[in-house]
Amino acid sequence: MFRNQYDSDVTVWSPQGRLHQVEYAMEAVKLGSATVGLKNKTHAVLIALKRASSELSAHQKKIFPIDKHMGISISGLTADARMLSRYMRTECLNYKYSHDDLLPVSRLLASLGNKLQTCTQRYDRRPYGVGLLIAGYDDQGPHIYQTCPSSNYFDCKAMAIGARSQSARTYLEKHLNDLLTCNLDELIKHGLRALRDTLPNEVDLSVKNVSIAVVGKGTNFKIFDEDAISVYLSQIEDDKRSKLAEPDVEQDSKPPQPPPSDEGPQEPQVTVAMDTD
Amino acid sequence: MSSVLVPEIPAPGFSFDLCQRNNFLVKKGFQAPKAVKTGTTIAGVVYKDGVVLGGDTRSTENTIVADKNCSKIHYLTENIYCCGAGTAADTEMTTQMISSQLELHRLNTNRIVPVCTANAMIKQLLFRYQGNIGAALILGGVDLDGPHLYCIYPHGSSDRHLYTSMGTGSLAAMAVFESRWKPDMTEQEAKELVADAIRAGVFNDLASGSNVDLCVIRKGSVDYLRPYDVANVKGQRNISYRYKRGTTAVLNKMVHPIIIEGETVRRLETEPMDTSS
Amino acid sequence: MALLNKADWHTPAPFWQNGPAPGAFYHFPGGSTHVDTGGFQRSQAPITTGTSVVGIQFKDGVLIAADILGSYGSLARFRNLERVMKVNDNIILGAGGDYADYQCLKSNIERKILEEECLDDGLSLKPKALHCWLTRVMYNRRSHFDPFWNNFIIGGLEGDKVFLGTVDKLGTAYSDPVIATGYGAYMATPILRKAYEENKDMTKDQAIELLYKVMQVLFYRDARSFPKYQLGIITREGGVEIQGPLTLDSYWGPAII
Amino acid sequence: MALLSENSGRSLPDYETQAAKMKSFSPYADNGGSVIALAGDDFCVIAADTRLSTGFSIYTREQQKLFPLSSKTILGCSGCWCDTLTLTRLLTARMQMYEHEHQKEMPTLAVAQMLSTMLYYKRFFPYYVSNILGGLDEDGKGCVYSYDPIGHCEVTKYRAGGSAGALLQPLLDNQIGYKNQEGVEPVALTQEKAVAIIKDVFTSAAERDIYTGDSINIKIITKDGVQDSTFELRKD
Repeated sequence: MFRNQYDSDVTVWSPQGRLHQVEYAMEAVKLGSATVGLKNKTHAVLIALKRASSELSAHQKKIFPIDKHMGISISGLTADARMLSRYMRTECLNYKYSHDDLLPVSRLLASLGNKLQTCTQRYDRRPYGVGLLIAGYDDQGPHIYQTCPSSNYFDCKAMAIGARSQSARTYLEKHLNDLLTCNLDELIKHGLRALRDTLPNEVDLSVKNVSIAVVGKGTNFKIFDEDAISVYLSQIEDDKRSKLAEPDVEQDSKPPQPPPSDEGPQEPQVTVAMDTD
Repeated sequence: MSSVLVPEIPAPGFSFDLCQRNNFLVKKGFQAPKAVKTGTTIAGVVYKDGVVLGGDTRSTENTIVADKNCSKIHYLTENIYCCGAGTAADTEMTTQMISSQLELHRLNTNRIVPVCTANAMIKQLLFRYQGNIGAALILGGVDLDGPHLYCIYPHGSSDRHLYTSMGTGSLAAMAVFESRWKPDMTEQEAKELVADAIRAGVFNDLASGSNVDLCVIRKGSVDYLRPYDVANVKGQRNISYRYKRGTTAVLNKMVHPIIIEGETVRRLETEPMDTSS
Repeated sequence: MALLNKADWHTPAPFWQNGPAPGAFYHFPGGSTHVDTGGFQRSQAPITTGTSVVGIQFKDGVLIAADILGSYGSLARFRNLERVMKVNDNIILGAGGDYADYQCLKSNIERKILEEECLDDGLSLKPKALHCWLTRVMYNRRSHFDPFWNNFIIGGLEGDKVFLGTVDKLGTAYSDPVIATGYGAYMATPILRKAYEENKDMTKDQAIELLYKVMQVLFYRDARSFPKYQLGIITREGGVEIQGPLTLDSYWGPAII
Repeated sequence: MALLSENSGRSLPDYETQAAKMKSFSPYADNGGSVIALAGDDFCVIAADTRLSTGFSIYTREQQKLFPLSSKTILGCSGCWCDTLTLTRLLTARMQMYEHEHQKEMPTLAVAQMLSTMLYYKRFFPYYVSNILGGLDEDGKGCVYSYDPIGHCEVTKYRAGGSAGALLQPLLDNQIGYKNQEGVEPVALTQEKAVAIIKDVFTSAAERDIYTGDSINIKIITKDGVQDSTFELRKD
């Protein structure tokens, strides 16, 4: 089943100058639950919405530590993200082994970008179906980076990716001026509010489905436990949601759904965390 | 009382009786016992009207300190002293032997022994033994011609100097001399310079250590300063290590009663000395 | 343990990254580049050598000095060999031991710095990072019984902190406010340590004067030394400066009695 | 190159002169240093001197030889310093890998076992390092692991190693292990006594071992963290 005749391979161009396979891979990011990254002058924060693929399973981990000064939050194919996180960890370890120092975030991103790019130019590869938000702290201060399956990566002030993340980006854009000047607690609360905006009305943030990680000046990358999360959640409980679930924007259009399951044993599926609604 | 097997007065000179056997044993893989080396810093300078000799007080057996306060400045005559580095026994015996010969020489000639005489005697002795007597010496003294300073190597060569150093710490001591020596120093300046040279050895050469000894030789008088400076103080113990009575295990016990059978008292007569043999 | 095999010195380096090595087929990224050529001659001894290097920290910077003689055994063969180099704006490096090995590493370091400058990301190599990297390189070589026969002293500024460290041919590395290699370890350190203990906040001029004295002592007693030397200076305000060749005065009066 | 090696010994190639001499190369150096670790019921004290030396000269007087590997484990190393640097560098990398894979800090027992295998991996080109690992086990009890250079591992309650190890160990046997003492009730080791004994034995070792001196660094590991202190020794 093709969408058009130019998407048979990553290496095939469409007459419009597009690489359809790469664009499809970009869609995989939007299948994952939303995650938000933002920073102030001293700290970078990652906040992610975790989902359980079924009632029986635990919530899928979304934030991975890379090194003492860096961590990632993912959206898309978890398995692909694990490969990437392993690569990033190894790069950090190698640099630490040979230079006794933490790998600068921008350097890692450059090599990660190169690694991602090879997959978009080779017929025997497929692009990584995952988007990453990278939070890191180095000599140049805190960083939030975003990477895409298309192997683009962006240095961001704040960013949100994943399902319905447009609402979060809207929130972040609106508060962009506050973000840089506010303190860490405020920053985390902004992040939580932004994440909450991606949720449908009937769902709310809870200690189970949120994970928060912080890195910054004098703080190693740290994923908060449930107690710490609940403190922040209780602080934003009373704030109003900025706007009730915006209508889906074009970018967030529903991705192709898997075929409805018929009777009989099912094929094991790729662990793309499903949309909550 | 002497017999043929154990003569009371051995033949003069070294005994080489067991050399052949020892060489054979070493060839077979026997580990020959090691001699104590002084691993030393010794130094001397000529100043305006005399000589200052100095030495540290550590002697070592490989990496273990054998003596923490040994004396390395040896007496030769009233007006000549000699610092020794190298094998401890060799320096000690050589200086003792030369000292007695110099005394005989003084009695024979009825003059103050010139320093060059001592130098000649020592180097002739050392040359005879082709370096097998491991004594590296600094000879200093004052005679009718004024102050003199020689340094004598184990193989029997010697040099005249205005300042010199020997032993494992000789480079450290020489560095001090080369940077601070000047002609016609006062006694106080010379003493401080030599002490600093020795200290440089004490603190920077591991085979030298403990205190600084000095010997100032002027025309007609000698100051033998031991110690001139306690460069290192032993640390204080924090707790007591006294054992309770009975801590040592008693493996077995035997009691032999002394039975007094009778008592006699006898007066001792003074006997004439036995001169028969 | 892929990180251990990274620096495989036996294999010729590829022409470009992940490209073919000389005499090898093109291979795709991720493939192994390992081509073992069998036995070869290990460097057994230093040939053209430089003698001591000395370095000292002062209040707001580091000094490294080394004379400019290249000895060929006991022959004073090259009389203008520069052994102190500027690595980047916050590192200087002095080298003793085999000069060919130093040149090899020098070009490696320069390439490393050039690659970094090409990234143009505002980051520059720190002295500690270079120190660690050199330690790894030296240790790798010694583990292949093919050592770089050198002693390095690395000085630099890392933020506000002053750094002075050294690496030898085995990969023995440490940092200390006072470092001297070769003959300097025996003759320079006693003087430098004493001066540093007496005055830990030396000014630049005091430190320069001290090193002059030390180089003079080394010239007096080290038979492989030379009365001309280079002085690498790195300070917070002034950045890096390599002075020289500077000339040493000497007085041989006491040698003639 | 083959030409060169064939020629060596008999006649020199035309560009080589007698001037350049063959030097032997040994990949090892003895850089001295001593380490002590004592374990108590709920703590572990580990100490090392700070002198780094070679032959008869001192490289530096302030070399830290204790490597905190985790919040509960500290490694003390002495011997060949270049091997120590490499070994600890690899160890920390391996521990970070463990932490990423298992999402928890590596427990002391696991570190001890890993160190043993890492040492034995180099069985025929060993790390010339005498290691002593001190830490708290998973019950919070103090434990000490000591190693030979090729990976033999032994669990004890007290151990001294390094250049003055032979001088220090008998004293520990007697004072901590109550060896060769009759009629003495062993008392559980307290932190104060452990630190006092460590200071005393190092003071004594500095008197007689030329590679031990300058100062010592003492680290006390408890469940609340690591306490750090230093103590001066003689400098000659």
